[in-house]
This record gives sequence, structure tokens and C-alpha cells, in this order.
Amino acid sequence: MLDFITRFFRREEASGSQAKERLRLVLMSDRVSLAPEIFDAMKGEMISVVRRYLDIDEGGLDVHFESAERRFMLLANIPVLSIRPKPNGDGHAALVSEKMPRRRRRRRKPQVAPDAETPSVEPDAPVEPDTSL
Amino acid sequence: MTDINREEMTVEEALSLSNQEAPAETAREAIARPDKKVSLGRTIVVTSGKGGVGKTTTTANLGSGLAEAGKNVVVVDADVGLRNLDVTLGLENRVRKHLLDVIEEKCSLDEALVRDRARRTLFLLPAAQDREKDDVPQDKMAALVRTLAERFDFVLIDSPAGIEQGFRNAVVGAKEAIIVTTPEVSAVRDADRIIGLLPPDVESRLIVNRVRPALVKKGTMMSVSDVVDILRLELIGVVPDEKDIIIAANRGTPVIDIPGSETGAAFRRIVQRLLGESIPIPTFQAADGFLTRLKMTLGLQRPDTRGG
Amino acid sequence: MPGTVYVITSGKGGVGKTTTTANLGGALAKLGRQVALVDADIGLRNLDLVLGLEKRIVYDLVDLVEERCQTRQALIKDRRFDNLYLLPASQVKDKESVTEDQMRIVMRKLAADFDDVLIDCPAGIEHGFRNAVAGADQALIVTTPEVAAIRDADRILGMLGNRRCRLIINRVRVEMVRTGDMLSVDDVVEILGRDVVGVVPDDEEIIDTTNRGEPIVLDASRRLARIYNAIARRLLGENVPLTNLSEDGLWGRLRRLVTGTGQ
Amino acid sequence: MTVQIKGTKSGLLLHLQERPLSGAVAELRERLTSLPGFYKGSRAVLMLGSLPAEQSEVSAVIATLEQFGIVADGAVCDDAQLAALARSAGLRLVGASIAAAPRIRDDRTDVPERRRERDGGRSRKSARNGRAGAAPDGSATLYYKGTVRSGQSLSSVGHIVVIGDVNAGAELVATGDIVVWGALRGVAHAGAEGDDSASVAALRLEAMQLRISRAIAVAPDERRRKKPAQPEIARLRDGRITTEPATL
Repeated sequence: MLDFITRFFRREEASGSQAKERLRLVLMSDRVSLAPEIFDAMKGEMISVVRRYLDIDEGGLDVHFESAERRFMLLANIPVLSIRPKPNGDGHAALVSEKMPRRRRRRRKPQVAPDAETPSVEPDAPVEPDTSL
Repeated sequence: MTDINREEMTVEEALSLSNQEAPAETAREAIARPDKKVSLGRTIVVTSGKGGVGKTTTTANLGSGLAEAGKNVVVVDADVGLRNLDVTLGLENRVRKHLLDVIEEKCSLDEALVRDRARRTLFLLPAAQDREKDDVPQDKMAALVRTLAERFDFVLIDSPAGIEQGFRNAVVGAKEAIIVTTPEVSAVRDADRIIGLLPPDVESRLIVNRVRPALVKKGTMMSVSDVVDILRLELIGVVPDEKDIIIAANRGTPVIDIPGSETGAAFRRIVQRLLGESIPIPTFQAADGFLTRLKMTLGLQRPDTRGG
Repeated sequence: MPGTVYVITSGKGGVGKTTTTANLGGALAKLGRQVALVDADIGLRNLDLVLGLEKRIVYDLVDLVEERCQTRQALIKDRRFDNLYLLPASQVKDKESVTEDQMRIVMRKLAADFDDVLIDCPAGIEHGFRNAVAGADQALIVTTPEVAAIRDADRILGMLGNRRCRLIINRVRVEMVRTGDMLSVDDVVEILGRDVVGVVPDDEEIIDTTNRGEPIVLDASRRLARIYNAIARRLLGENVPLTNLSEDGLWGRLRRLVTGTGQ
Repeated sequence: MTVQIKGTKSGLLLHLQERPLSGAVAELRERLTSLPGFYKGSRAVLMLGSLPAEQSEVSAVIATLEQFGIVADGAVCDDAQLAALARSAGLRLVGASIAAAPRIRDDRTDVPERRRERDGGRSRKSARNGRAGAAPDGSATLYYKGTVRSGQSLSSVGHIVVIGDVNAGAELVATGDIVVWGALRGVAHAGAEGDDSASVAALRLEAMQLRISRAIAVAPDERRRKKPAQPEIARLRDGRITTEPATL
């Protein structure tokens, strides 16, 4: 109990700004989970870009949002089958070394930096999960 | 439901347990494992009819207090679509799965349960945020509450406001109810309505929240005894109206952790009464005696008409 | 030209929807508008209590929807105003008995006879909410500067489709905003991303008036009465600057006496 | 669509305001044949409105209903001549508000039945046994022990006796008298079918609204403040509701 008291008495930042920061994060995850079609569209585009450089096992694909401690992140687990020798479609060559280690690639984290602009879901975006209204 | 097969832990032991970072699985946690327990835990729905009277705050604080007293507690957010129990406990960024995932067998119960940051024996089962309340079939909810009662000593269900499907789902599994009201006419009227809707075999008790002694004295607010006279329920607690609640909500910590908070102390007394201790309910007299007048003159306390 | 139908909604309960509906309706009526207040909270009827009309209810919204009476029989005239009427909710009949289409029909009928129709929406997002919103052209979202209320308000904004939505920020405790223990009006606007049509300070007097069933707008000298009057005028398109609450307090009143700038 | 069949907790409401009534009979038969057994065993109240109709037409409606196991229970008529015709066809006259008010209803009736049996009447908090006993003059007397909560409605063809309080927001509707052994804070409607001799009595008469037969009285504000010292009874005196100390 003691550590609770000391932690509390240390003059933390005013609770109002704590509330504002927590709300910013939780509303982001609420809004995304509320607009599945926007999330699916984004996921689709990500895959099509990656597929230009890598053969991926779409079945094992896992893309989801996570907010941990004070950051809101988009995490993508993309199982790679092989490297495309020449990226099709897109002109510029991918600088990829041939000697790929056999074990799976490290998890790719296209991070949404906390102070970056809020992700694609703008608060005013016409999010209409419930079209019956 | 006396827990005969479990020795009563003293508060210190419970605290030491809850402060250890990663204790070896203690006897208590072993019991929480899904092997069938002999006695079912107590299932209590926290409800009110009117919104904004303090249901979620009450659920979070009673849950924390009971866990601190060494009980295995799960608090269930039945407010599908308007999830708030997670932010009240500051667990919003640990939520992965939710109640509906468990009911639709998309994940196991353990995957959805979120362990509290401060108390090891307190767990949260969060509500779905992206779905409607009508999605939760009543019989599946009852079965889930029963499963929880087999694993936990206390199952506190935070009911949504109103009297529609959300409320019916929250009530269906509960053997006991705590009705939360404030001493305002419409809140008491809606509480009365809810009591009329509860199945007759549910044991209901009353908490009168947000009591402002100064206003009761001025006759602006109903007195606690007025409320009890109309609702005719056993009173289990009276909670004063203090700013601490807003500060605690901003921080995402239960108000019982705010030292010196009258509100926190009131919730602790209710926890003890729930555990069977008979503690007299203090009547909050408006301290308009010397002390208050002194504070007024020193400008420490706002004059009555709330200056901007 | 048919009247405008506003739904006063919030998601979270107990933020002041019913008090806002009663006082905003009263303020509009005092500005000469023909106003109808509709209590859509079937089963948890409170608008009649706040207006002090609970004893005069014979027919209610469900009777009207099930054609057991005409519109004028169900509307109760508030004698303290010239043109303020209440269509009460039912306390006994089920909410499920009313459909969204029936609500749209009733609201269209009222919009034909009244300048402004204010629907007091039940808390939550269930059947009652969908009914209340069905017949509304615009929405006024009432919230308080607290975490849970703002989160529910955000959820409601996502469910109101392309209706015009404006915020009323209620129960602002100015001294807590100053000490940083409460979000400011600008914080709330930034988080919810909608424009504000009214900011109402937390004031004990309002508890007294709701308990006695006498809307505070009846007494024009009261600070809150002036604030609801300002919100009403903004709804009618007038450009009324938002009071800076902190200067509206004791010092604010003194300074105004000196500089003579009224609201 | 002339005939609307509305199911309420207490039975069916048939909207038959359109004329000629014979047209409604044909449509009724067609509607009922499409779901033969659906309404079997329920009771119906006919909303006949105010336009005149033939005795034969009303009887035809009743006969059609009986073919599908529906008992025509009462009629709501807004016209004296129509009311007489309905009465002679064997229908009870029902006030509009009683037609809507379910018979003995509180929302718990839709709580799953098995839950109520399994746990028996263990609740000592507030007994909830409403029993309808038959009075000598054939009309039933609904006897209810416990608090009648906001949102609950008790209605009875006959008298109502409540041992306990009737809270604001609750409603009692009886064709006979109403006696509340406790505080009456809600709405009480006695003599709901036009019985001007009906009365409403309570230990503490603080009703929000009193109705006896056609008359409605609103409790004056100031009286609500000071608790009435002794029991009072409200009666109809030449068209107006008056209250006096009750000497039962």
C-alpha cells in the first residue's frame, strides 16, 4: 500500500492532461474497431504493396492494432514464402540481399508514432457502420 | 455463501500478495484455476435505471476493494457498445478480446480476462465496443455468469442504464443486486422502476451515491431516509459527492486508492458490509458549524453560489 | 416551412439531457417560437418531472402511436410559457411497442405544427435510442468533460450518420479546469472534432429547480437562464460568442459592472 | 388496411373504426385464416370508434373471432348509441385507458418462467403475490401485497386492494373501488367503466392523479408537501372528485 501512497503523492501531471492523452488513444482504437470496412481496405492495400516484393502466405497473415503503455501501433505478421527476384509491376528495384536467413523475418512494425497525425480514420470521416439510420 | 474451504486472509497478507510482482502460483490462484469449485461465487448485478449515477464507479471500486480483501473477483462490463469499465480501472490499453468473443466462442475465457494492474486477484471481462446489445443472447449470458461463479468468489456485473435488452442481459445471471441511485427525484423514480423489474428471488440492496450534505440541509436534495422510505430496500451504503471521483476517473484508478478520500472510505465500508461485517452507516451532517464558516471566511471554500 | 426536429442525445446517462431539453425548449419558447418537447424515454419518463407537468398526463406517446388519441389530446401545454408543449413518454407501456417508422410519422406531424421539436433521447444505444433518433433532422450531443461521457459521445457521433451534430458541454467545473483536473472546452472540441453550440457551468441552483419542476429559464435573472437563452439564439442562427466561463464568475461579474459589457 | 390487430400484454386490440363493418369482417376472416391457431385462446377488445353500425355486423365480428378461438372480451365505443349496441351484443364496455392498460402486468412477466419457479418465493424483501378473489357481486377483487413500483400497472374488472405503497409512476385501474393500505403516490382510476359511485381510499392519499369514472382530479401541489395526517377517501360528488377523511 505504501508504494501506492508515495506514487500518488509525487505530483503527477494534472489529471486533466492524463485524461486527454488516454482519451486520444482509446478513441483511436474505438473508432478503428468501429469502422471495419476502412480497416479491411487498408489491409488490402498493404498486402498488394508487399506482394510486389515478396511472395507471402496470405493465409497466415495477421494485421491488427495494439495500444500498449502510451503508444498506438499497427502490427503486421506477414509470413514470407520467397523473395521476388525482380519486383513485378513497380519500376524501382528492391535492394534485397540474396542470402536471406532461413528463419522467418522479424515482425515488421510500420509504427504510427504517437505524435504523428492521427491515422487514416479522421474523426470527421463519414464512419457509418450502421447504415440503417 | 461462506467460503468454508478457504482460510480468511488478513488485509496485510492480501496486500503483500497483491504487491508481489510475479509471485509463484499461490494456493489462492490455484483455486481460481478452472477446476470445478464446490461453492459458487456470489453474483451481484450493479444497476440503477438512470444513467450517470455511478454504477461503473461503484463496480470498479467494490471489485478493487473485494480483491484487496483477498477475494477472487471478476468485474463484467455488460454495457455492450458503450464500454467504460476498462477506462475506469485504467485497463483500456490491455483489452484484446471481450465478452461477446467468449460467448461466440471466438476465444477462451482466459484470453478475454484482463488482470488488474494493482490487484492480482481482480480480473475484468470487457464489453464489446463494436456491437449492439441485442447481439447478446440472454441464455448464453446466464451460462457465462454461471461459469464465472464457478471460478471466482465474486462476480460483479456492471449493468447498462435503461430497462431494455442490455439491462435484462446484465440481470439474468445474478442472484443479488445493488441498486445505485442519487437523492434526486428522477434517479429515485428510475431506481424504483428497476426494482420492480428485478425477479422476486433476487436479493436487492441500495447505495445512495453523490450525497451532498449541504444541499440536503438546505432542503434542495432528498435526504437518504426519504430515498429509503420510497424504495424500501436495505441500505448498504451512502457515498458523498467529491471531486476525487473525477480526478480518479481522469487517472484511471479507483477512488479507494486516493488517500484521504471520503468517497474511497465509503466504498471500503460497503465492501466490509458485503463481506458480512455490520458497520453503522454514517449520516453525513453538513458541517456548517464553526469549521465550515471558518473556511468560508478564509476563502478556502467557494461561497455557496458557485462563482465561475 | 416545417419546423426543425432536434434529438438531444448523449450515449452516457446522467449528463443533463433532460434538463437541457426542458431549459432549451423553454428558452426557445421565450423567444416566441412554437416549441414541442417529446419525451422518447419510454419506461423511464423524467421530462414531465423536470417541467413539473407529471400530474397532468392523461395520454402519452404510445397512446398517440397506437391511435388511442389525437395529437392535441396527448400534448400538454405548459401554462408558464405561451407556446411550449410536452408530449410525454409512457411509464407503463413497453418501449418495444413503438417502431422507428411510427416515430418518424409522429415527428413529421409535430414538425408541421411547431417551429422547433426537441426530442429527449434515452441513454444508451438500444431500441429507445434508435427510435428517438429516427425522426430527427439534427442532433445536439450533450456531454460533460469527463472520460466516460466523452467516449460515449464519440460513439454516438459515429451512429448519427450525416445529420448535423453540435455539442453542448454541460457541468463544466471552472475551478477544476483551472487546476487542470478537468478537460477544458477546447480539449473536448479537439477530441470530438465537432463545433460547440453551448457551454453550461456546473451550478447547484439547477438541482433545486429540477427537483421543484420549475425550469431555471423561468427566472431570467439567473446566470444559467442567460446561458440557455444564448444557446437558443445560436440554434436560430444568431452569432452569439461563447462566454469565457472563468470570467463569468464573481470577478467576471465585477469586471462587467465596470466595463458594462453584458452577455 | 382497415383492420389492425395489436397484441398487448393482456390480449388483442382490434381497430375496427372503419365502416361498413361488414368489410372488416371479411378482412378479419382472411387475416385469421392465414395464421389459424396463432391467436387461439386469447381475448380481444374491439375498438369500434364512433361511427354507427348494424347489430348484425357486430355479431358477425364476434362470431368470426370465436371460429378462431378468440373470445371478444370488450368494446371501446366513443358513441352512446354504438355503446348500447355493443352491450346488447354481449360486449363489456371498456374505457380507452383500460383497454390499453394490461390486466395484471408488470414487466417481470416476461422473465423466463423457469427461473421464477426454481427459486420459489424466497424473497422476504417484498412479497409479490397478487391474487384475484371473487367478490360476492361476481366482480373480482384484486388483492396485492407489497409495493407497487413505478412502471407497474394493476387493472381489474372489480375492486383493487393494495397492502403497501403505490409509488409515483405506478397505475391502478379498476372498474370498482380502490383501497390502498399505505401511501398512494401514483395514478388511481376507479370506476373505470363509468361507475360514478366508485371511490379511492388510502392511508396517505398523495396520488399524482385521481380518476373516478369520467372525472379526473389533479392533486393540488401544496397538499403534497404536508403529509396528510389521517386516511382519506375520494368520491365523486355531482361530477367533481372530493376527498374527505375516511371513516371506513
